[in-house]
Amino acid sequence: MSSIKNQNGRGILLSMVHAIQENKQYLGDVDGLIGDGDHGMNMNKGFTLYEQQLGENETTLSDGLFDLGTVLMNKIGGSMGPIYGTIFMEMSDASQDADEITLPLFAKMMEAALEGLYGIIDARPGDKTLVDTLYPAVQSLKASAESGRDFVQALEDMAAAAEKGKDSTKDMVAKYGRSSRLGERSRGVLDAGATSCCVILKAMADGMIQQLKN
Amino acid sequence: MSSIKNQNGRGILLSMVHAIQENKQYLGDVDGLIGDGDHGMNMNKGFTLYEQQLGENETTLSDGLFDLGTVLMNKIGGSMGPIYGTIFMEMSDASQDADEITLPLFAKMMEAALEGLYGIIDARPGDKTLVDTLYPAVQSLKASAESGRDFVQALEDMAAAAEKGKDSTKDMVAKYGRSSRLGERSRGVLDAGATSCCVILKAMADGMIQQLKN
Amino acid sequence: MQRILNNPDNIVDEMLEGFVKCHSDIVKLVKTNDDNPRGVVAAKEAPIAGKVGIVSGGGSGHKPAFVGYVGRNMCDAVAVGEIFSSPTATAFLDAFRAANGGKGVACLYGNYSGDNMNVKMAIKMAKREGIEVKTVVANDDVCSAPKDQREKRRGVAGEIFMWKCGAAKAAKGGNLDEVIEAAQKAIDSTRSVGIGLTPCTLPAVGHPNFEIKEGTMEVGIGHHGEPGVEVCPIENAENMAKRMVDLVVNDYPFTSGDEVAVLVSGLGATPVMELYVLYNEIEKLLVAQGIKVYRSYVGNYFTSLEMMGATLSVMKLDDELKELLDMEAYSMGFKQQL
Amino acid sequence: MQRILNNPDNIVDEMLEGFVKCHSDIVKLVKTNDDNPRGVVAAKEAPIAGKVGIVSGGGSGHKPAFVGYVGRNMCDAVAVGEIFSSPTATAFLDAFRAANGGKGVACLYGNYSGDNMNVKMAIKMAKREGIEVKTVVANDDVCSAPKDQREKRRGVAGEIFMWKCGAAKAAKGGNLDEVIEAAQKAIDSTRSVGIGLTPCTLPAVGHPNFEIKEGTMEVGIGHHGEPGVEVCPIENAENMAKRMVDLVVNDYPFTSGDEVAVLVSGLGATPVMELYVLYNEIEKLLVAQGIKVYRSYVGNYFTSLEMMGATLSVMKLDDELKELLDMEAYSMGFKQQL
Ligand SMILES: Nc1ncnc2c1ncn2[C@@H]1O[C@H](COP(=O)(O)OP(=O)(O)O)[C@@H](O)[C@H]1O
Ligand SMILES: Nc1ncnc2c1ncn2[C@@H]1O[C@H](COP(=O)(O)OP(=O)(O)O)[C@@H](O)[C@H]1O
Ligand SMILES: [Mg+2]
Ligand SMILES: [Mg+2]
Ligand SMILES: [Mg+2]
Ligand SMILES: [Mg+2]
Repeated sequence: MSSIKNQNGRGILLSMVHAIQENKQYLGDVDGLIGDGDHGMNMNKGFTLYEQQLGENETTLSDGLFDLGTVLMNKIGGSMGPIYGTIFMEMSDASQDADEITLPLFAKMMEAALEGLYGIIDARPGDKTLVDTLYPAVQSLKASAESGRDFVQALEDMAAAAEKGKDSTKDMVAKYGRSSRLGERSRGVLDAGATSCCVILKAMADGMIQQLKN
Repeated sequence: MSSIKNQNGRGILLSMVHAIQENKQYLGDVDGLIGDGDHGMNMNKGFTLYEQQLGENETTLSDGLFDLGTVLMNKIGGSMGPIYGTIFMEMSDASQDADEITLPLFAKMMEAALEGLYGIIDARPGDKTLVDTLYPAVQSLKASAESGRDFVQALEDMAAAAEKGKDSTKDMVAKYGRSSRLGERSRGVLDAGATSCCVILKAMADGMIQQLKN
Repeated sequence: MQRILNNPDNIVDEMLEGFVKCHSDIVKLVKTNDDNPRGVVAAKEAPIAGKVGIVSGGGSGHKPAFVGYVGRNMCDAVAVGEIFSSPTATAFLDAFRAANGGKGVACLYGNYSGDNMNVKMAIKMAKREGIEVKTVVANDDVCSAPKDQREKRRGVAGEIFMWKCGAAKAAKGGNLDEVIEAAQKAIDSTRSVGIGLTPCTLPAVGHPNFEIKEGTMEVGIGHHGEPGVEVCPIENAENMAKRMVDLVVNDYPFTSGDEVAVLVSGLGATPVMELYVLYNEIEKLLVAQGIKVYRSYVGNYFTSLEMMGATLSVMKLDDELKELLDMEAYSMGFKQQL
Repeated sequence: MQRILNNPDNIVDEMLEGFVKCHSDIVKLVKTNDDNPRGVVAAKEAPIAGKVGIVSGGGSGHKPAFVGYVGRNMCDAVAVGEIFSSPTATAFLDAFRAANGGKGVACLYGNYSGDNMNVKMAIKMAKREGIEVKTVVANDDVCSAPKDQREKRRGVAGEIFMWKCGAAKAAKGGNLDEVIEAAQKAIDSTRSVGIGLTPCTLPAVGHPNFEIKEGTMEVGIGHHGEPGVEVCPIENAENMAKRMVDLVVNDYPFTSGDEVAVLVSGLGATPVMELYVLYNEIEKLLVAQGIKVYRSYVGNYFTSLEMMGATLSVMKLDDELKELLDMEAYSMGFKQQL
């Protein structure tokens, strides 16, 4: 198949939820090295609250992203609430009226997420934040959409780009957030937000690929 | 000679002042082991203030003890101000009208000091305080006076009794003052107040013996 | 960790429960919806019809900030975040609702990315409900960005002057624009600097958040341990005061003949007697430059858990700011009578 | 030592200089003679003719105690000692003079041997000058001696209730005996207990005064680190509260139907948010026993330099104590409006 039914959102969203839950400890450890160690806890709290709210219900991908974004925004505060809240709500907005999620539409959703994010934070690629994961993932998707690539392949490429982007934060010096305190000493360690963003994008891609292969 | 002229107080008082000044560090170290280490500083401050006040003036022993007691009482506060203040002021009171300090009078002065002290503190022999120095010194003097002993010998005996009393605090457990916090752990170390009291009594005896041998 | 805690995840809610019980003569906890189960802390009389509402909010761990500045002639409502973490947008929205007396709301808060994002979103939501909100963003911390990038600077203890003056203006009947103008003037006239002596430990984390080596001090430290401009050997109070006064006075035209308000706040664990020793030196330095201290405040006004160290905030006064500062106020953290 | 200091020997005088400059609307430094060059801190309006004077005093390092409780309807004058060391007899005498409005002086202080001695001597001197002084000696600390030796117990944070009620009685026109009676009733109705979590360091000494091992807490600790009744593994706030409430309630007939005032004070370095967590638990336990909290106070009211930990003081109220407690007061450490 070359598109996903918007109405089949539940599986994709649960894939994301479970990935965060499974990586709670890991994300905490990464944040502990140069941050305050609470990133896994913060993210897990938000995603698990969404899981509880969803319960046994079905959801469209658009509505699910909106609800997840709202929970993050309403319940975890700090910077991560609005950051991930914005990302998911922008993706929801961009897909709200669609029955089918095609590759071009998904690329637009992700672009909207990045632009929405840029509207609320100052960090850009190279600043050792989740932007370093999100930006290359968006670029990869856009290129795939423009060249009319297969959706599954495009998602796999996006996941690879996200992974590479996340890994690139290891050599960077943090300029925003708590780890920026360490300056040069923040080099040599992954960024926590970049890591969680990679976990989320890969889980989203996995969930979508499962739908596409059905 | 068998008595000291009250008017020759200066030498005796300066002997006490210098002994405290010379032992400032030592008293601090003793207090540091189970107290807060400020005993040398506190005592030195008071005695040196008296030395400055005395300047080049002569003084009777009675007036000098009164002035020293007043300075301690007015300037060092805490417990040591009133404790040593009381000791010296009581000695002064008991000798005020005398031209000559005889052994029986000196024994009375010291008895008055101990009684005055008992009026303001609860510690008694065995509680690891300066009482353990003062009490045997007074007992020794009283016995010497009763048996009509030589004044110089009586002073030497008093100094020895003070020394022995001071040393006895080593095996005691503190019940009053800061070191009482340590309970059993206060055993094995001298008491700071007992040590300073011994320094003072020995210096007083030295100063008096010098007068008696003149 | 030698701390007084139950489950560290619940510390903020438990603190709030205790706070509201203890200060029920001044504040109340307002819970309006399930999206913000924590509720917000509002003044007992809030909202006051016909008065501009004063709102603030921020992460916890800065006691008395922020809840301690809710009260008569002070803030009408504040949003409460987790420790060192911005409150949610919904929490800010709830604070707007609790403070709104029909004349609009002045949201006076500090320049942190989380707070900026959440306030911005809350304002959008408030607009839909017909609540007009305008903001002043405190940026008094001179060491957090160069002078030509003041918009990047963080807000620290100088926020207290912003709240005090903005709230007094509202209490005197000022409209929203006048309140915003007064609060903006207060913070624009204020410069702050902090010196950190020890780090602090978040209860849920269990170990110090960063390091300050024994024998050193961090000049320009932020309220969450954000790095300063210099780490140097610890100095005596006189020299610390000199550094602080220099950084503050040189950043803004404080000059001979000026009258100022001075706030020396401890960061949490420094004994208050030492804050007075520091203030004594600061006052002497200001007076030596011909600057007159019109009012001064010394104490733990804006803390960072159990960090040691202190901040200095100096506000240049004119007749309006003097009148606003002089007004009576009654909150847990700031009580002033005539 | 990560502290804000010049020469540690001068810390008390420098603190006083800063304190008096900062709070010149409330207090003044009175220097009457060379025997007490430090002077004493007196209320701005003191002595008030025709009013019984309220005096206290004690060692420094307990901010806001003692100087922070000088003010309107609080103490008229206090004597200031070195850190953790009683003021001199002359200092107490000077405080009597500064507070004496011709109706006698109530000296309300804590039961420490140095203070006892110095106050006793000061009273003798005051008598010669025709100043009548009567005393109340606070002994609210339940862990400092067994119940049948109450006269040996130390005074701790409960002293604040003694000052508040005694001072209110004087402000309402009570004569010396009535003031003494009210203050005595206040302290007799009060029981306190402290839990220590970390030791403290005297600036002139430079290392901790005693030890509390990480992971343990000292139940019943005194305000200078005096030993408690038990050292045990550190507990959560709920269990700490249970211990404290049990020790306090069982020492005195606090029973169902009683109304009480509660004071939870930090020892210096414990974050104030944790004091509210502790208060929250304490309040629940009292309410569960049918005891109603009429007024409560939470904060750093009586500290021990930078010790961590907290004290609980509970005062059983009757109509008279309620009326005295309710009265307005305005001092640096205790400000209360109607
Ligand atoms: N101002 C910011 N701009 C962009 N990303 C940020 C910013 N602040 C934090 N982050 C991201 O958030 C991550 C940390 O998140 P988290 O640990 O949940 O919050 P906190 O830092 O408050 O403990 C960082 O690794 C970084 O990717
Ligand atoms: N209550 C007391 N009764 C008798 N002696 C005391 C008492 N308190 C302290 N002392 C004596 O004082 C000595 C300590 O004096 P010092 O170090 O000057 O005072 P502080 O203990 O306040 O630091 C002790 O060694 C003890 O001999
Ligand atoms: Mg965090
Ligand atoms: Mg973190
Ligand atoms: Mg001492
Ligand atoms: Mg000592």
